[in-house]
Formats: sequence, structure tokens, C-alpha cells
Amino acid sequence: MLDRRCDSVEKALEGIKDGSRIMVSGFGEAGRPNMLIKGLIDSGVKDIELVSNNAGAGYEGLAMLFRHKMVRKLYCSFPRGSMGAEVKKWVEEGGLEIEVMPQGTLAERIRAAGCGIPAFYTPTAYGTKLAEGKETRMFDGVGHVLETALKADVALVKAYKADRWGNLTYLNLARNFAPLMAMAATTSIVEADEIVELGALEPNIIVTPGICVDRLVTSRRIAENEWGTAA
Amino acid sequence: MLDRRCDSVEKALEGIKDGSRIMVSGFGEAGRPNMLIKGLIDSGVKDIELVSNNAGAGYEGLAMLFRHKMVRKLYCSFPRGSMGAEVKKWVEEGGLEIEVMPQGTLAERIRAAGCGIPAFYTPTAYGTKLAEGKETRMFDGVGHVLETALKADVALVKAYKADRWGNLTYLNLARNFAPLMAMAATTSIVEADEIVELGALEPNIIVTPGICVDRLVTSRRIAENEWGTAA
Amino acid sequence: MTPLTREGIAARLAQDISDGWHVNLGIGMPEQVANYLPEGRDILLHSENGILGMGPTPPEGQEDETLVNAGKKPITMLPGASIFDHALSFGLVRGGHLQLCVLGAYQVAENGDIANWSREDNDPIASVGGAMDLAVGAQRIWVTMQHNDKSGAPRILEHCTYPLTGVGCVKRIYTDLAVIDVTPEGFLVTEIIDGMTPKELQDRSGARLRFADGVGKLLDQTRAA
Amino acid sequence: MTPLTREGIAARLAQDISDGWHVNLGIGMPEQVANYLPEGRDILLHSENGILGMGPTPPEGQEDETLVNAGKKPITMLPGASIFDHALSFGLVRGGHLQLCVLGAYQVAENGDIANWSREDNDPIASVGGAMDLAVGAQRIWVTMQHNDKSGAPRILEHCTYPLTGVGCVKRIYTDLAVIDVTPEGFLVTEIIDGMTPKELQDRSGARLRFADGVGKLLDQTRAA
Repeated sequence: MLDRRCDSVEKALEGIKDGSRIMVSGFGEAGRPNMLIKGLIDSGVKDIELVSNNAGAGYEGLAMLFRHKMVRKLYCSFPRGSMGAEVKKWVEEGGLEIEVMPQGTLAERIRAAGCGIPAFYTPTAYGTKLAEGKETRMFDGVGHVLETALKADVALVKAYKADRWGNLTYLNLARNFAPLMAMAATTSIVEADEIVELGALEPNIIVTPGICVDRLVTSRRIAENEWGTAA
Repeated sequence: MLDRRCDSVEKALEGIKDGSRIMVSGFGEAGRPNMLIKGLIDSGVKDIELVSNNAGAGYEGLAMLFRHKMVRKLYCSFPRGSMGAEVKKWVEEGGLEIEVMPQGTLAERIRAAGCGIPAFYTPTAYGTKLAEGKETRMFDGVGHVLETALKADVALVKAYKADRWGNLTYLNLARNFAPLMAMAATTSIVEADEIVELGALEPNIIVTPGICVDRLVTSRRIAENEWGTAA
Repeated sequence: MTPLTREGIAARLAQDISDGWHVNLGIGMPEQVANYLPEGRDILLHSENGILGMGPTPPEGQEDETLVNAGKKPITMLPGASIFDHALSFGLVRGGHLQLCVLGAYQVAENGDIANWSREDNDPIASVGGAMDLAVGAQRIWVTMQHNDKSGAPRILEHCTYPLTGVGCVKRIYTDLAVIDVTPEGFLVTEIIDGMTPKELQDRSGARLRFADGVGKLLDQTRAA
Repeated sequence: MTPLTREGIAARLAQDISDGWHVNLGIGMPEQVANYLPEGRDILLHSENGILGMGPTPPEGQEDETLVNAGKKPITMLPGASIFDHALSFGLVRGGHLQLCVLGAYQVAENGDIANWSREDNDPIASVGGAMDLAVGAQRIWVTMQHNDKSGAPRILEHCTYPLTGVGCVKRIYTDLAVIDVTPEGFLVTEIIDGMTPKELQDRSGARLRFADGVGKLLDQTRAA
């Protein structure tokens, strides 16, 4: 019987190695898998290469991965934010490396990894400093940049409803990067608001087919005081 | 007021020029916009470059575009079929040119056109005769072929439900190429089983946002005897 | 001679958006355009994080954490809104489907170059977001900005000095002083605030301006809306 | 000595599909594998036209024109089925998400090359469908075919003579006479029908066969199912 449900967050996150590349879904707080992020912090994994549109904010959620110095490298489009000054300091101190890229390029690179496309040309960033050192090529007289697939060892993804095969739906703008990341990682781990009976999700409204998902847990909201303290 | 509905099939198809490249959604009969195909035949447009996974069958629907000698070139993955012998004859007589490509490459080339990606690398067909003459490149020791976006002047698309802004849903396996084609053509023309009030489609289940659609008509089943006769 | 307020710039630009357009409004001043869209037009707002048909800010207390815009501010959905993932969202952008994107800018050059994401070459947290995708992808880029920076330096230039966001993509600029088209022959002023002379505007600009026949008056439209 | 029927080949292969696998079955003999899937395993069938969780043929009169497989035959949906567009469908294929694809073949070479789409170099309507995508994309390619063609010529070869579908991708072959792994050292027979000697099988093959220690008996599993 195919059943991707796990009994605990610990089991869902089992086997994540130091140095792993980990994608985390979400745009701002919408679609952020906070329970899995908390589990990742508890696991003590180190030297993460994090793929996330931004770096988080405040003293909860994604931001705590940085405050606990768990992140070695960040692939993102928008490292600035309310935590900008601190992020800048961590980079200047040498503990954190950042690869900034346009948001659409980030999305398409992740999508490409999931779809078996190793590289593609995009007009985005041509002629700017984000294209420096990259291969370029003209198509129909317009400059384009060659971008490569961005895959990961692990994806942590927040979903709305799920079934035991791992079929997923998302709610509103919480969808954002989640379907792309679920498909682009070797091991995709999902927290869903609700796990429903097989067959309860209408086949036409499923956004991520279960084939993209490896492990599944029911989501729980992490309270402010559970995040602990860190730099 | 944004209202993409047209009063008639004639208006929906207005302005299609001889020599246009036209995409037609559908896989077998699932998702085939037969009312628009019939309208295209009635319009008498010539020298079409047709993009469709296959060539149709029998004496109705897509097949009639060929029987009426309206198609100059076909981009597809599977020209064989119940009409295979005739298709072969038309090619050998010189009236029809066929560019065969793998089905996934066809889909991805159309998707690329809609998404502003002029070219991408795929492992599909590497080392086969369908890659002959194409640019190739190794990624991680695996051979890949460079494929380019396939766009069109017009897309004829079948949908399930639509609203006046052109938001679309599809039913089951009738989805197939439709969302990709709607996005890849300069003018996308849709026949929908039902046109519902704005707001009646739940935002999370819309597959094609209205921005991809230009003209919209309510679908009507074309009876067998309406197709007329031709070679 | 009264320069437009930020709201005035946004309100003026809003008048030029046609019925049926799909529009992305950048973070900051461009967002305010949403408050001045002319009545009776269906204008669909796109946000990079995956929506078309974005509605106004919800009443306090009715915010939903799954309904936020690219600036992470709470939004609502209009009837007819649609939701999609980030790949499709930027497919729509890059694929040229949006009729308009309004961006803020530090600088615009006379060839249409725009600089709006970074003011230093080695900022370790320079943040581009979706600006470069929008710059190359939207059918037209309009810019809203103050005509001069806080020190009075011009932002309308022969060449941008800050790192570029996009090359040759800006079609029109709305400032507190003027509306300016970017044409193959350079900047063309089509509207100017009452009481300002062409020479005064030229003196506050860093590139040669041409003036359209019958330059119009740039009016405050905030009350009209 | 009774060679397996087409159904027998399909039934034998079906036994080797693990619980939880997502599987694409090619048109023709591979499709019949669906009729012999072992009880108690969740095996999700994929079809290129956009479904996972394909169910059996519907009863006559209950066909739905929106429910067809890649061979355009009527299907049903299992509880837990999901629908997606052609780009995502082939993204799943090309991206290596399917645990298995079963293809028919004209020829398989000892390096794993497969030829299954065209028997002449200049067929103007040579039709590839999704075979090349599946050949490069699935985690493993298993082939079902008759050991010899109608004229008795071998289809297991040192080199394919027909146009290739994929390079070096076949992992295992199920024929009416044997089950054969494709290994870095060439063909390795793991099962053979009762009463056939290794020499007889070798004589009907066009490349050198090796035989596993304790080669098993290839049994008819059609009744077991």
C-alpha cells in the first residue's frame, strides 16, 4: 500500500545530511512550512544550501535557520527585508554566501530541474550585472542568458489538502514555489493543513500529483515561544 | 468592460490569414475544438501550418483540414493513425510537409513559446535520427539536444467552463495541450462547453487565466453530416 | 507651480490604463496606482507571486495569510481572479502577456534603460525580486518616480550610473513634474505641471528633452478618482 | 517447451512491479500488463496525455470521451487519480519521476539501445509519440517483445539496425522465451522457459548471452492473477 504519511516530524525529516541543498516553499509567510522548518532546526543539520525566494524575517520561521547559523549559502531573489542589516553582516563576516537571481529565473530554474531540462535561455537579466560571466546568445535579435536547472536534495513544502498518495492542493497565494520545489528535489517532504481520504480530492483540481511527494505530515502551527532564541 | 465572448464562430475566427500557423488542442478526440475546426474549414483559409499532436482520423474534425487540402505543414509527434496511408500519400505527392518530433518535446516547445523561453536543452532524442542536424551539448555527461520555442499565430482550444474574462477549466484528459497552446499563440480562440458568470469559477481551480485567451464562444457538437465530403 | 504628490503621480498614470489591460504594479509608488483606477474599466492586477485579478486591501481584521501581494501586503481577490504557481506567473511575465508593468526607478536613460534595484556595485544583499523579469517581459514599462533625487540630482539621464535592471525597455515616465515618452529620438515631454517652463524642466533633467507640439498640463487627478 | 503468449509475457513482467511504483505502459503488449498487476500493491499507471492513477477499461456504454489513454482507448480513474497538462506530464517523464516504463520494441542491443518506432529510414509518416521521452526519462525501461520476429530473425542484437528510440536505456527484456537483464557486461539471462536449453536460446539470439547462476524457470503467470 502506498502511504506517504509519517508518524512524526522527526521521521519525515530523517536522513537529511549536513551540507544538503534544501528548498523551502513560501513567499513571505504564505506557504511557509513552519513546522518542518522548526523540525529542521531541532535536527541540528549544518551547512545548508538554502533555496528560498527570500531570507525570512523576525525571530521565527525561516529567519531562525540563519540566526542559528545553519545556512552556508542562499539562492534567492530578495535577500533584503526587515532582517537585511543582519543578513548583510553575516555575508560580510564570511559565514553566508548569497547567489541572487531574478525571481522568474529562480522559478524557472527550479521548474527545469523537476522537468529534466538541464538549461534554458531567458531574456531576463541580459545586459545587467546579474548576467556577468554567463553565456549569452541572440535569438531574433534579442539578447538571452543561459541558465541552468537548480535542483535540491530536499524540498520542504506547505500544502493545503493532501491524500496518502501525496496528491496536493494549495490555498491561494500559498501555492507560489511549492509545486515547482516538490518536483525538483530528490526527497520532497510536505506538511499539509489536512490529510483527506484517497479519492476525496477531485482529480482535476490536484496541483501536485503524489509522484512528486515522498513524505507527508499534518501541519501544526508553531507558537512564537517555540522558536527559542538565537543570535 | 473586458468581455471576450463573441456572437458567432465567424467573428471568433475573423482575420485568420492564409499561411498562418495554427495550433489545435486535443489528443485523439479528447479536447478537440470541433466547432472551431468546422468554422476554419468554412472560412476557406489556405496553406495552414498546423500544430497538433496527430493528424486526426476519419471524415470529421481535424482530419477534414487535410482532406480539404488546407494544411501545408504539420508539426506533430504521431502522423500515423487510421488515416496513415492517406497522410503518406499526401506527403509523397508533395502537398504536405511533416515535422515529426517527440511528444514531450512538442509539448515543451509550445510551453516555452508561451513562457518567453526561446530555447532549451532536452535529453530526449539525443543519439537518434530526430536529433540529426541539431545542436547538441553534454550536461553531467549526458547528451542533450537544443530545441526552440514553437509559437503560433492562432490557437484553437477546447475548454470545459469559462467566464467572460477568458478564465478556463478543462475536463479530465481533455486538458492535454490546451493550456500550453492558449498561451503560445498571438490570438487564442476558445470554445467552452459552458460560459459561467464572472466569479463562478473558484480562483484556485482555474487552469488557464483569461490573460491567455482572446476570443470565446460556447461550444456546439458538430454532427457527422455537417462535415461535408472531401478527398 | 505645484509638483504632484506621490499619489498625484500614481493617479495621473492610472488614467492611461485601458479597459481590459493586465497590469503589474511594482512595490512602492506604483502600488498606489491601484487606488486611482478609472471607474468602469476592467483592469486586472497581476502579482508575481501568482494571481491575476487582485482586489483592494481587506478591512482590518479580515487579512488572510494566503492572500498577499508581491510586497507581502494583504490583498483580496476580485470575482474572476485566478491563482497560479510561480513558473506560470513568470511565464506570463516573460512571455509578453502583460499589457503594462509600472516600475519605480532610481534612474531612466534616454534609450529606455532603467536602474531600480541597486545603488552600489558591491551591495552583498542587492535584491532584484521580479523587476528584471518584468522589465524584459511586459509589453510596455512605465515608470513612476520623483523627477529629482533628494539632493536635487536628476534621475532622467543620458546614461544610467547605477546597475541596470533592464536595457531599453522604458516607454514612458511619470514624475512629479512631467509626463515623458521615451522615443527612438530620446525623451519627449507630453505634459508638464502648470507654471513650469520647458527651460526649468530641462534644467532639472540630465538629458536633452524635446517637447511635443501642444504640451499638455500635468494635472492632479487624485480628486477626480 | 511452450513459449509464453503475449498475455503470458505481460503477466510475468507484472510480478516484478513493486508496491508504490508509478508506471507508464506503452501502447500494445505493454498495455496488457495492467490486467495482471499483483493484488495488494498500489501501482499507479501514468499516461502521457496527462493522468496518474489510470483505472481499467470502463464497462461498454460507460465510455467518456474525456477519459482516454495514450492509445486513445477508454479508461477510468482510480480514487487518488490526478490530471495534468502535457507539459507537466512530460516533465514527470523527462524529470525521472516514473519508476518504470514498459515499452514494446523491434530490437534491443546489448548496450541497452532500443529501436521501437520506425523500421525504415525514410518513412514519411514515422511516428514517435512519447517513446523517446520515456526512453530517456523513466528510471528504468523494461521491454516486452517476441524473442524473434515473424521471419524468425533475432531481435536481441549486438547493434540495432532500425532507427534508435533511445541510447543505452533498456534495463530488462521479457520475451516469450526468457527474461534477460541488460548489464554493463551485456545480456544476462535470468529465466528461461521450461525445456529450452541455453544453447537453443543462444541460437535464437543475435548477441552473446550469459546465463545467471541458477537460471530460473520462466512461468506462465496468467492464471495466477
